[in-house]
Amino acid sequence: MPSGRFKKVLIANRGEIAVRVISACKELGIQTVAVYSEADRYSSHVRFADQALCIGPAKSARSYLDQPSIISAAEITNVDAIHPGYGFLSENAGFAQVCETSGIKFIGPKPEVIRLTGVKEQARAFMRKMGVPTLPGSEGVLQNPDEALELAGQIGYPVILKASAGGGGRGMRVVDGAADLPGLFTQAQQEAGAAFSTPDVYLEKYIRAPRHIEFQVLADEHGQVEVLPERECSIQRRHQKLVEESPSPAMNDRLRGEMAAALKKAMATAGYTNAGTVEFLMDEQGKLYFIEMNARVQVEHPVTEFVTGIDIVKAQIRIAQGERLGDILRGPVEVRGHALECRINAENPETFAPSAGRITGFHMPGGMGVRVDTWVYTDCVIPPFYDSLVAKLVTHGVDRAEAIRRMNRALDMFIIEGIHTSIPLHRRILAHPDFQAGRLDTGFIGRMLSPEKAAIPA
Amino acid sequence: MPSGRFKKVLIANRGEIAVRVISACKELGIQTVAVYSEADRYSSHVRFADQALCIGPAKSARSYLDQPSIISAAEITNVDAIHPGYGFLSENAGFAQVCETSGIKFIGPKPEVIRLTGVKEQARAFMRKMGVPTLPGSEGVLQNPDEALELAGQIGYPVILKASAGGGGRGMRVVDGAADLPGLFTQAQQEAGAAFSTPDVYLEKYIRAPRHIEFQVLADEHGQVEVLPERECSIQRRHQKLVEESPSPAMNDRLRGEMAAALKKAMATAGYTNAGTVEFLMDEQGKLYFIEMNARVQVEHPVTEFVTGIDIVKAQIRIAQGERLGDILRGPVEVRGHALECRINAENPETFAPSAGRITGFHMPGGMGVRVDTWVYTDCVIPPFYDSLVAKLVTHGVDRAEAIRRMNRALDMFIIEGIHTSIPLHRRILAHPDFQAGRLDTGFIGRMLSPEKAAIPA
Amino acid sequence: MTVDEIRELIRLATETGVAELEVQRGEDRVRIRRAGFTSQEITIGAPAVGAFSGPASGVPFETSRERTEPPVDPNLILVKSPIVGTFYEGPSPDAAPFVSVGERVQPGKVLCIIESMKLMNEIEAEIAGVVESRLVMNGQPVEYGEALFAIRAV
Amino acid sequence: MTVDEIRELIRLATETGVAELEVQRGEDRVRIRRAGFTSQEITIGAPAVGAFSGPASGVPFETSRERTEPPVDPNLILVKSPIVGTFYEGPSPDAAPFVSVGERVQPGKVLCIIESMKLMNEIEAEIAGVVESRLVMNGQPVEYGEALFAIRAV
Repeated sequence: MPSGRFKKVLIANRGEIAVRVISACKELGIQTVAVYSEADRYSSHVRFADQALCIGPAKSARSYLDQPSIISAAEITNVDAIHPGYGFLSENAGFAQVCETSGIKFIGPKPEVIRLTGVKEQARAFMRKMGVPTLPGSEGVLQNPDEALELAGQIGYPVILKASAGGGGRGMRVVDGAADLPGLFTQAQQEAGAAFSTPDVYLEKYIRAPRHIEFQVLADEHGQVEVLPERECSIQRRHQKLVEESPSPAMNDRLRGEMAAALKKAMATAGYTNAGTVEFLMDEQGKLYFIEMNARVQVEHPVTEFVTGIDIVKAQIRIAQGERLGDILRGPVEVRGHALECRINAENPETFAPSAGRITGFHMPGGMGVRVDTWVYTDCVIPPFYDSLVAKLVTHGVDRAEAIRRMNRALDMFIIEGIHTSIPLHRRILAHPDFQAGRLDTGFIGRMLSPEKAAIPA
Repeated sequence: MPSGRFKKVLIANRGEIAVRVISACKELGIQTVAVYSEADRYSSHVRFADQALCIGPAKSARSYLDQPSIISAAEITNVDAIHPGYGFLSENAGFAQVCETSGIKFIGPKPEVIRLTGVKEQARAFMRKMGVPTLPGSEGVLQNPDEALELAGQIGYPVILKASAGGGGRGMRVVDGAADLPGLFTQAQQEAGAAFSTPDVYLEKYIRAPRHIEFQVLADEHGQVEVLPERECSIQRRHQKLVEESPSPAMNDRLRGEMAAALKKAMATAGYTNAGTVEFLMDEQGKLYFIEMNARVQVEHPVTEFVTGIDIVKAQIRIAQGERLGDILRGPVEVRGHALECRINAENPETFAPSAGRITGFHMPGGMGVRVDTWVYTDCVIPPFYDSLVAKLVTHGVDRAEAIRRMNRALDMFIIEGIHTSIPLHRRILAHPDFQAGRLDTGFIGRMLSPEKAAIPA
Repeated sequence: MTVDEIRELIRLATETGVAELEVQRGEDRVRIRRAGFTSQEITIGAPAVGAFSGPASGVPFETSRERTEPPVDPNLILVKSPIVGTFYEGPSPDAAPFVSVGERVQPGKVLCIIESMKLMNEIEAEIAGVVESRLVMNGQPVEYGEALFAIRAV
Repeated sequence: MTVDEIRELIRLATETGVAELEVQRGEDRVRIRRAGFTSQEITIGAPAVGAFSGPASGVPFETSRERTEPPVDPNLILVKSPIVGTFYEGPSPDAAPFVSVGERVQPGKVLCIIESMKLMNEIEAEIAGVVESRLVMNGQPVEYGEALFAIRAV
């Protein structure tokens, strides 16, 4: 394993995050190697890296997910480390392991820690043990309605019954009070039995309109952990985040301090290193419940960078070089203002159908408090093989209101012609009175798109 | 004169500053009117404004400098105010006066204050009276060498003898010590007499390698003045700034505090309102001497915006609406990190010949800590009629070193094809050991370009 | 072509991710268009007319571009406003217009007034001809170079 | 035309980045339209020769684009690397190369080894022909799809 400063890093990713990592490396004086599929031959990360290698055909399984190709590319270019970006191999413990055995530093947590965070039940059990709040519920299968009634009484209503084997809403019942429980319990069991051949159900606290709140953590390889201010990512459609911000309009300093303390302890105990994000649901009373941990850099990391001034990707690389967090952060973390991010996707803003194709006209907004992370340019082609993220538009303001107004004007000045984008959808979100007031939850998009349905938040 | 919030503002300018002002108006919810010459029909400010009017042919004298056309445009679009940007009519006291008599608010200082700042000798005399240091020198023409010797003895060597009627270096002599003075005095008189038909010379303290340091001031219409942290703009070629930064590597908190106090008093006494910049030379001992005042927004204002988080153009508009500085700034001014600006000009980086024409390929850098202010886009045409500024590339970092490294990578990622730009020149400047070490003075570019000449700084 | 061969081609199209595949063998012909690649999406390249060309929509002066295009007919001369201001058809609100459509004019004939900064600027005909159309409404603001009248030279 | 030939054509279309490819051989005809390309754009040859097209200069692999261009001569077949790795001309440093230029090869003949992750992958000829040129130096790193040999079909 090379120690000390990296001379050369391979970026095992594509799109805006590959460009983001290349930028960080350039600023650290590190040479970069881009890898690309045949479909990405003309992508920006190929252009801006010091070296670029084609590693396979368009299909991810044979290029960006193909471990032997990537390790081979790393070996023939003689890199010290691999940055996996997000998605693809970023949370693949096996890949991290292969890097390690190949003598290449994987810029991320250790394989065993990635493995822990990947198994949700284990991660939750660990967090619970560490005193981080998780969603209360039954430890295993409920035998009968009485057992359910007793547990629900302890947890408090509403609760949700879920099929143990299930998914997709089958065998699920939201229970508002004790009177309804026995009947719904039987229904859930019957539906679960019919759908999954086992009638086993379990019970969990139900949050009707949760906010999605997450904490960015940075941990060095010497045991120091720092918890950065939270992001709120409640504006989602089918679990795809559309708008993120920091700080959350729903947080306060007391809760922030409590969470930071609990997470610092948990991360240190887990031996967590590098960057990661701990995701929570927040209920209507402002209480947080751990849901999962992402052991990689997050798409929405720029909002945290904008308010703290900390370069998270450079921090990742420097941590992997063995540097100490104290030298990287140089002083206490301070928040200035408010930041918003809109994920500009290549998709029809009404039908959400992906919209691949050639960008015939492209104009990026600039000016004060505006940041754009993208890989596209005039005349480039958005291939249909990968995710639809075209650009991240991030704004910063002295407060949330200014960040929103700035985002509005930046959206006005963002011109992408030739394909459909989600820009009109983002305009609608920003104009919504609930958004303006900071009344956010994961059901927001569903209500905005189908106001007639009093939809249960997804 | 309309009072209270503006509904509509006309921007009497073009290029990046017009787009900058439109952005500020959009964020304040103010409608915008762009005016343009026939050469700028397809310029971004025309596209992004709510209304756009052609006011004349390409030649500035008949368009952007044509006061009747602009006032007429303001009247028929029924705007409340005019923002003049920089250059063109921005420091034209007569135009500010015409706006006032036409019932249109001029977003800038009052005509009489613009007039004062426009006459350099008056401005210097005023500053001297206010206790702001100016370059010491003779009050008027020197009668004989003895008078010069006595004064030079008081001021301290080196001093410079200048022709009263002169310019362009004729009749100028730098005097290093008393022994040389009589001879050089005679030479200067003779040269002045030959060149300007009058032998009158005067004497001033000479700064061999001055830094250019300037202070951004904001003053509301209720007497409150705020002095923002300084910018350093020593990287100049023929008085054209090429790289600016904030804060200056040569300043310290004590001097900063002293200057702020002196300038606050001076600005308040002068009845200065809106934004302005007070320019100084700094000698080798770190002493500052007032040279002139610019009664408008400065090209390089973004570096101050980046380190303070204060939107200077929005502040200008809000001040003109009669708002109080306390409400605009909301708390003490705090500096975070370091910011650099490179002025990317359409010119040959070696010969400095202007390079108008069509931009055939354009890619703007993005990502953390990068701001671009521009009006260009792929396939636009840079007209040959106006200044050569294509874009302002601004970077921010936790310290000067990071801002420089970030600028380097942003320059690497800034692609402008079809015309020559100053990007290669900026790379050279940034790579220079003196620049890296913060050893800056106005002779830097001359020495870098012609190292053989021990050139006297311009 | 057998069903199996067609099935093979469909598999090929899906695997390779192409949008459309058309194969002809002798008189046999197969055309495969994959789901998600509707014909509407095929044509979405349309909105771009160069990078971006026009001012934002809703601009009151948006038609000025067309107005200043030279007319196809070389004998039809456009009288353009030399200044920014407000167009008036006559010397005062109650007076008759300086000219009417169909009227014959000589060089020097006053056609209208453009008011700019309280000054009334008379705009005169520069050629002899017949006023074929008036392109601006009374009291309407006009920008520099905006066409006011079309005059057919005679 | 066989499915394998069509697959080859699709690969060609993808590699070269054309939007649409139509091939007629006698009575057989194939038309491929790639995903993400509108029908107006059929005539655009290479992708993005506008804004910026190549990787940064000084890239060691910068010539790969030319190498993957289809050869003008239809009988000259390029053998391309199916994986990323290091090219070796022979089974060991001291051994003779598997093939030499001018040699006649049959399908299945080992041409070279690509080492990838300590594994030696033998690359075999797929057609019968004469080795016209070797395009890679011994010990040189190769990327996916990089041309290794040109073989003239006989």
